[in-house]
Amino acid sequence: MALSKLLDSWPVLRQLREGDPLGLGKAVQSPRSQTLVPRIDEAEHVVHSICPYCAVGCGQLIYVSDGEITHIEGDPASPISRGRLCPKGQASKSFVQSPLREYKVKYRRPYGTQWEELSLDDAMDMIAERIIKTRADTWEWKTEDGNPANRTMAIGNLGGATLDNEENYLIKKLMTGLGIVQVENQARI
Amino acid sequence: MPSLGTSFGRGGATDFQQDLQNSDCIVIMGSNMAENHPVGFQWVMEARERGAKVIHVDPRFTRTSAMATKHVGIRAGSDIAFLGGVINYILQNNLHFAEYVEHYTNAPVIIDEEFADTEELDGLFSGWDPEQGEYDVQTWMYEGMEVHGAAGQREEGFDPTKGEQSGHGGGGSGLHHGEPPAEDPTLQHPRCVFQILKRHYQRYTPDFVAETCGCSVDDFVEVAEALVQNSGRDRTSAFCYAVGWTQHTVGVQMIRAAAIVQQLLGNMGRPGGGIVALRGHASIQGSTDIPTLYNILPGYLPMPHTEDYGGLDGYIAANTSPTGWWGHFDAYFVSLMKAYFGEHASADNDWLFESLPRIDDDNSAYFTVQQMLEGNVKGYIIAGENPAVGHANGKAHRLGLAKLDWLVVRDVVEIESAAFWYDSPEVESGELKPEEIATEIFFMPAAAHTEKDGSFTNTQRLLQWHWQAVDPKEDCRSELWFYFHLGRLIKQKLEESEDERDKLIKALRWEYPTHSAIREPDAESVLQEVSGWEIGSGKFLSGYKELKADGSTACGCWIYSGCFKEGINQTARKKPHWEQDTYVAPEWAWAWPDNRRLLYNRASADPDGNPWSERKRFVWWDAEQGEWTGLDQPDFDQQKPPDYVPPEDAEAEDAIAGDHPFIMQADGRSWLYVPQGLEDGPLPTHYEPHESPFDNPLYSQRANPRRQQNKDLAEDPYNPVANEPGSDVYPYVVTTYRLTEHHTAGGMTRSVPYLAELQPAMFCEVHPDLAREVGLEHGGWATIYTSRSAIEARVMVTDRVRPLRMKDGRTVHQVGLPYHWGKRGLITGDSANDLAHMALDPNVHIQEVKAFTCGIRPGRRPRGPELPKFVAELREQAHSRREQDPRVEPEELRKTSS
Amino acid sequence: MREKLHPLSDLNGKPPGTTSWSGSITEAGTDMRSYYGRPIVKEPTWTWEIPAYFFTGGLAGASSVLSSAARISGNETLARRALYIGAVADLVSPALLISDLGRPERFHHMLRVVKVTSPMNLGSWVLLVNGGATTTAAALQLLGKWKPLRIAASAVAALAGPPLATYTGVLVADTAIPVWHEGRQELPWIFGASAAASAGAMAAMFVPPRDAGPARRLAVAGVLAEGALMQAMELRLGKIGEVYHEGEAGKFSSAAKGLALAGAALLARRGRKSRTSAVLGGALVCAGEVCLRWSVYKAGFQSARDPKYVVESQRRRAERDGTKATTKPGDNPAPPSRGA
Amino acid sequence: MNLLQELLEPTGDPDGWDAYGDEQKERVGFFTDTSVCIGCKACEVACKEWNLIPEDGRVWTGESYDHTSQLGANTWRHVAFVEQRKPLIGDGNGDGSTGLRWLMESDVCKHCTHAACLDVCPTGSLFRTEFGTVVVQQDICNGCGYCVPACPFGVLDQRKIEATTDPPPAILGRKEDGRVWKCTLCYDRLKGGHEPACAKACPTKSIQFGPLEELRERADARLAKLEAEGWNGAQLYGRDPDDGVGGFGAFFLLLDEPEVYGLPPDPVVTTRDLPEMWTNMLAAAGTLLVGVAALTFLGRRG
Repeated sequence: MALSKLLDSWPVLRQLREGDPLGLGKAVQSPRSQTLVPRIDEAEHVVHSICPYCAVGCGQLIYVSDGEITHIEGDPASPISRGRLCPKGQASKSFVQSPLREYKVKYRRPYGTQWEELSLDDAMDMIAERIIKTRADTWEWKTEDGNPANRTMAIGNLGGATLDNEENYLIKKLMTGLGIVQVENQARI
Repeated sequence: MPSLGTSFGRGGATDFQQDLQNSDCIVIMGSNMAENHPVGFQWVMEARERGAKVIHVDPRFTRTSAMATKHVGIRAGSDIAFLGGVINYILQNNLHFAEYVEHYTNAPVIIDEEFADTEELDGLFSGWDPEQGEYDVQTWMYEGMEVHGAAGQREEGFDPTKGEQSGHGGGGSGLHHGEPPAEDPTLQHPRCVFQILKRHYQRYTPDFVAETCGCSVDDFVEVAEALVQNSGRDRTSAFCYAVGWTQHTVGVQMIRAAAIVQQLLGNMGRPGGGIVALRGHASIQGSTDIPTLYNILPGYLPMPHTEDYGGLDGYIAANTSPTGWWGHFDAYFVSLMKAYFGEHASADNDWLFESLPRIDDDNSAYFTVQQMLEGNVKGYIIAGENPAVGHANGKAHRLGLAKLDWLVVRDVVEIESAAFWYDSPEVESGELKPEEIATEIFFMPAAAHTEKDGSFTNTQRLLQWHWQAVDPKEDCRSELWFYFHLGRLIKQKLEESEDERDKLIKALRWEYPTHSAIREPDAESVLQEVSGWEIGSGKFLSGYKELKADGSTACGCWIYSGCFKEGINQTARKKPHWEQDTYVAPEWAWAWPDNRRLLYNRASADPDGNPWSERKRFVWWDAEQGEWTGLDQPDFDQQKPPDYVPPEDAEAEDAIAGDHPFIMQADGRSWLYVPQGLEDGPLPTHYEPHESPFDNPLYSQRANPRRQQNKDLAEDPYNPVANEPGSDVYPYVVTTYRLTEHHTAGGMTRSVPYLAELQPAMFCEVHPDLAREVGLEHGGWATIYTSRSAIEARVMVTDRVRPLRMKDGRTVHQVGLPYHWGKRGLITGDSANDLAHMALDPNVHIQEVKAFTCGIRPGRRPRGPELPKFVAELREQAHSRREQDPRVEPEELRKTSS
Repeated sequence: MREKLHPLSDLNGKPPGTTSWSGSITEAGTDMRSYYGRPIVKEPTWTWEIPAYFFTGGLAGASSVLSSAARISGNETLARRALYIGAVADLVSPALLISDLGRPERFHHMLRVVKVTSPMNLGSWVLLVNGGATTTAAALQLLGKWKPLRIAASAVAALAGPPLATYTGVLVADTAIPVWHEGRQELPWIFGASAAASAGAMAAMFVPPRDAGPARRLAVAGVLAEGALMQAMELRLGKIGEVYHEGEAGKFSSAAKGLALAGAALLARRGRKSRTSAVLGGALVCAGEVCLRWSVYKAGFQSARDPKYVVESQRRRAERDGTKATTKPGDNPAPPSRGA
Repeated sequence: MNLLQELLEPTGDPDGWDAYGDEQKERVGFFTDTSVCIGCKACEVACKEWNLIPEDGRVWTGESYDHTSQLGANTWRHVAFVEQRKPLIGDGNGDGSTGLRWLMESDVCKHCTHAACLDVCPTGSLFRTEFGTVVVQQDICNGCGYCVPACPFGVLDQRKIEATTDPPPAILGRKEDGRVWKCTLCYDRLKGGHEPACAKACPTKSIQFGPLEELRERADARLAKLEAEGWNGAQLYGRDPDDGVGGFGAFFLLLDEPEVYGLPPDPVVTTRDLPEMWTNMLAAAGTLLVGVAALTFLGRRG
């Protein structure tokens, strides 16, 4: 029984049966080839996104299966990019899954010679403390020539061109609230 | 971009990329569009296939040049000479679009009689103050336009002088109902802008261009002709530029020069026309609209400065323009304060204005670095930027970081700015030793765009929402999460504080709903605050026209107001372009302002409101309906008829006439001549780069007198220039750039295997003649050096970087350097930016990495301690010779003489 | 220069270009007649097992013929020894082939199909038949049982032998490698002759001189024939054939000639009298045949490495037959309809 | 007989394609128009991202901007860069007169109408799909390597690094993948009705995917346009069904001779000469048989 099944699937016989004597086409098609399905058709869900590199603003479709990105390609619906992507945008999946990607907080103590582990919560708390202290130590109400200042010149924040508008909004809002004026980003550069 | 801001009213690209397909001629200059915006470039190719001329003017023959119908090679940094030549060609031959120029630009306006041009003052405009090294702009004004504000020019026109985007054309305070006091419609008056322009550029002849830029007269004329023939009623030309213009000590004026050309040819506000600023980062436009910049608040509202405004009213008055849309400054500002501080901001406490932090003239990134080096900066947070590689003079930045008490670096990979303390050229050379660096460093892994919701604002002012696809792993978090919870923690810790200092932070509205296990803040709730609502009713605002100055509306960024109208996230609209009626596709995402895709589109119709031609119809006046209509949201009061004349007492937008399309400008016109808003002159003038092998062929004033220099900063020495003794140590022009395969400082590409293999090593591009001259071999190694540092690179000997024959018969060689490499990543290499200096453009404080000088020799660079020695020896050699016979820059001479 | 240009070129297995230039890369590109001298066709991925199999396969094929012929002619000793030699060669051959596969565990996929367009596929079937038959015959010979079956098996082997000995010529000829494909007329003959020579020589070593006459004659005849055929092929190959005088192929080719001729001479002059000379001569000839296989094998690699052989041979053919792969303005291409 | 006919007089129809009967789909392919290629390499990356191809080594070659060098097991789209001191258009006076041009061409498997790799594959791993394309079946290939030298374009190669998909068993198997890989024209995507990854990504549509007939017509029109505009060296490569491989399934518009891009000027499917080779072999085999016998019997008499 099983043997006859095996025989049936033997391409040599299929060559004769399926009108492919040379065995160049259908007769030699493998099980995998017969049942092949593109993985984007098997994705659990597709997410509309925007390329993170330059400012052309190409549309991206992100395909996800069990919590992992399985593929990223262009979004044809975008009137700007029409589904096309450059090598960088096309490599977005490899970027977010880069072998060099960091997943853990790293801490370097003063004069330290290597990175140390640190929990995210501790890091957040320590950073908050540093800001509060530095700010208290260096606060200026007035400039030398007696003009209003209401600020600290000892803290700066750099970055934003690669961030979301919402993120930039919170950064500027928080820093302004803290009296930190040295807020800058790549737009300057 | 104060250049576009002062000229047209808004600091953003005036057109959208898809519209380039309608251009009859596209000039790409200061940009390598095919390589750095490949997908946007498809629209240029569409135009080329439709028969448009595509012209690339660039020092190098790039992948863009390869696609262009015409490439003209010019000397890096000579762009204003070239564009000035085009302006002169148009004016001398009377080829301007007369009707457009008369009605839509300030060509007829008569300028103060005190004004003196560079042609009269040997390279300086009137009002130069040698002591301050600044201009007093009073003499640049329109005739009869009073200038107020004790602090002078700074208070005019939206703090034009303080940062890239703040230079909105709100200037012109005191214009009488939007009309300049004196003008001459015939354009004949000797002091009218048109005639001043003519005189200013009269020496920019084709021969001058050829001699200064190193191109041929024929090539120049061909370009000028192409522009002229493809402009007018029936045809339009567009300019595309990028940081190839911005990154100069005259960067803003380069863009201004293009703005003048486009005004004279009548290409603004019309389909297939305009000036397309090509931005290099996903949300670099957004990060200036909603700024992470020191000098402005969201929507280009200037940060208050360190002087006494005499209260809120003073500040409002100083920044309000009686006419044009800047007439509602108070509404924009008060709504922002309500968004920031909620009920804590009230009319009685001046909306907390007096508590706001104040800025100095320059608190920009490069200023901060100098403060670091002097030990004045204790803490620094870096989020998604890599100064150790991406900023000019990387060494200065790395040494600065080593002087901090604490540093937070947020990125997806461990970038050079996080690793400088154990892995950097300085550690290699022994200038930095880990055990001697006191800096406490927190590296915080960031979430990628796939792991968070949010909106990017692309190069055409389009806000596009991206949805989260997967959860960030382990400690990875979004910036939204980091700053929200940081703020929450700080507010928590200061809850009890009675200190006056903490009043503002305690007053900060900081409630945002969070979701998921990690308590990620809801990005849409932030966007809602940005878009704004009516306090009390909570009704979402439909646009900035609804903003009130009485505190009844809250809005985080007035120009973004309406991006959440009707409670719908307009930026998340993804209606496919094939389901939309026009190529404008207005239902894809949302553009500021008010979802207008082509700015100033009122100008696509003639003064009477009819399309200039059938071929170029876009927005026009529908007499039956009594409203403006067309393919796009009209960038004009929809019901204001073309023949509208403002009444005597008209204010704000009502003071703009029906035939004046530039509604952000106080006079409703585009500015050929910028009376206020720019630091270094009302008109672009050719100056040599800060470091250049040449003198200025026009004036004894060699470089931009107003450029920012750090003369006393040991970490930022300059090469001897022009014919100075010692300049022969650094005889070549170097220009830096990007490659398609990589992104800026490389953190997002050198970490990606598929990209690393495509451009795996740092290299320099040199011409065979230069290779022969200094003995470089293709495929071998070269060492490139400046006063700052020396780097090594593989040698690519190619004809694509051509030597240019200059006026004095000298041949100038140019060295091309991509700047993507650093010490981290799958592929590593030396950083080109280590060679660059920190002399800046005065308007926007941007470094000049597109043109400076260097030396080059075969072989690899010295290792370890030998490297700084090598650099120092050459520097001494050059500088000692200069000291024997010091050259004094003209602006210095003037100082001593006065 | 090349090393400088390709510091790591071995890392990703990409052969470096062979052109070097002193001026700019632009200058190089302007009058380039290949892509930076990089190969156009790929070298085979095969390793030493393949030429070794060319030898053993040939040996097996020719031996089974020799054996049957000897039996019919009544030379039992020769018949037996040749049969055993063939059997051994037949057992070694598949081992060599399997160990050369990138996925040895999938060797049986060779029998998944019968493809007349694939010399390697048909070859596998032939090897199966010949190997099966010869080893059966040999086994029965040892056991001295079932004579009829043994005779049948030998007969099958004898018929499958010649194809086995010659198909490898087609195998290499049926590639895009110029020196192989252009040698398609001679290669099966050369491989056949070489097979004959090696079968004869091998038998001459293991059979007492008295009975080894046919083997010696076969060896000598094979060597002479193959020598002549090689000359003919090189003559017709012209420039492409120069690889047979260069590099490793050159060394092997001259070694082949020297060894084979010396061995043949020895066998012819002293093989009948002295057993030692017979063994020595046979060994020399076998060594020569091994070298011959290797020279053909190596010639293919050298021919693939330098693009000029591909370009020049194709340009010459195009010139001759007026064929082409390009459509230039003015040409009127065949209507698309024929395409698909 | 079908077989003989196929061997002796190959028609313009792809070998093995007709076997599909009703399952047969319209033949599709690529038209790669180098006159609009901006050399961005999006195709290389798109291909690798979709087909999960391992990286191909980080080699700075100095060969203009090309550092992947050639097609192989780990690069299925390869962009060639050639800088030349020649004008793009005309004699260098009119438009585009830079005197310089930078040729860029995205190379790929040609999916020949008569494919040598397909013919010589001993296992049936290589096969003609219902779309008329040529694909290596990774569950079949046993790494015999025959197709590698058989391909007149040097497209296929053996993957010599560790297996990324279904690694071989320990006993007989080796650590390395050992199989042969090449462009599948995104067979799986085609089955799902999607266009191949490279064609979808291409920013300027230098890579066009579609029914081959349509592409050929488009190409003819394009060539005519370029001729009218005076482009230098414009020519179609592999468009003509009468060429040595019966026309390419993936053909090109080039701006210089094929060999400049590393392409054979007049490729021929090696199996075209197979009938001749078989007859030849049979003759040789026969001679061997007779010869051996003769020599043996000769001896008995002597």
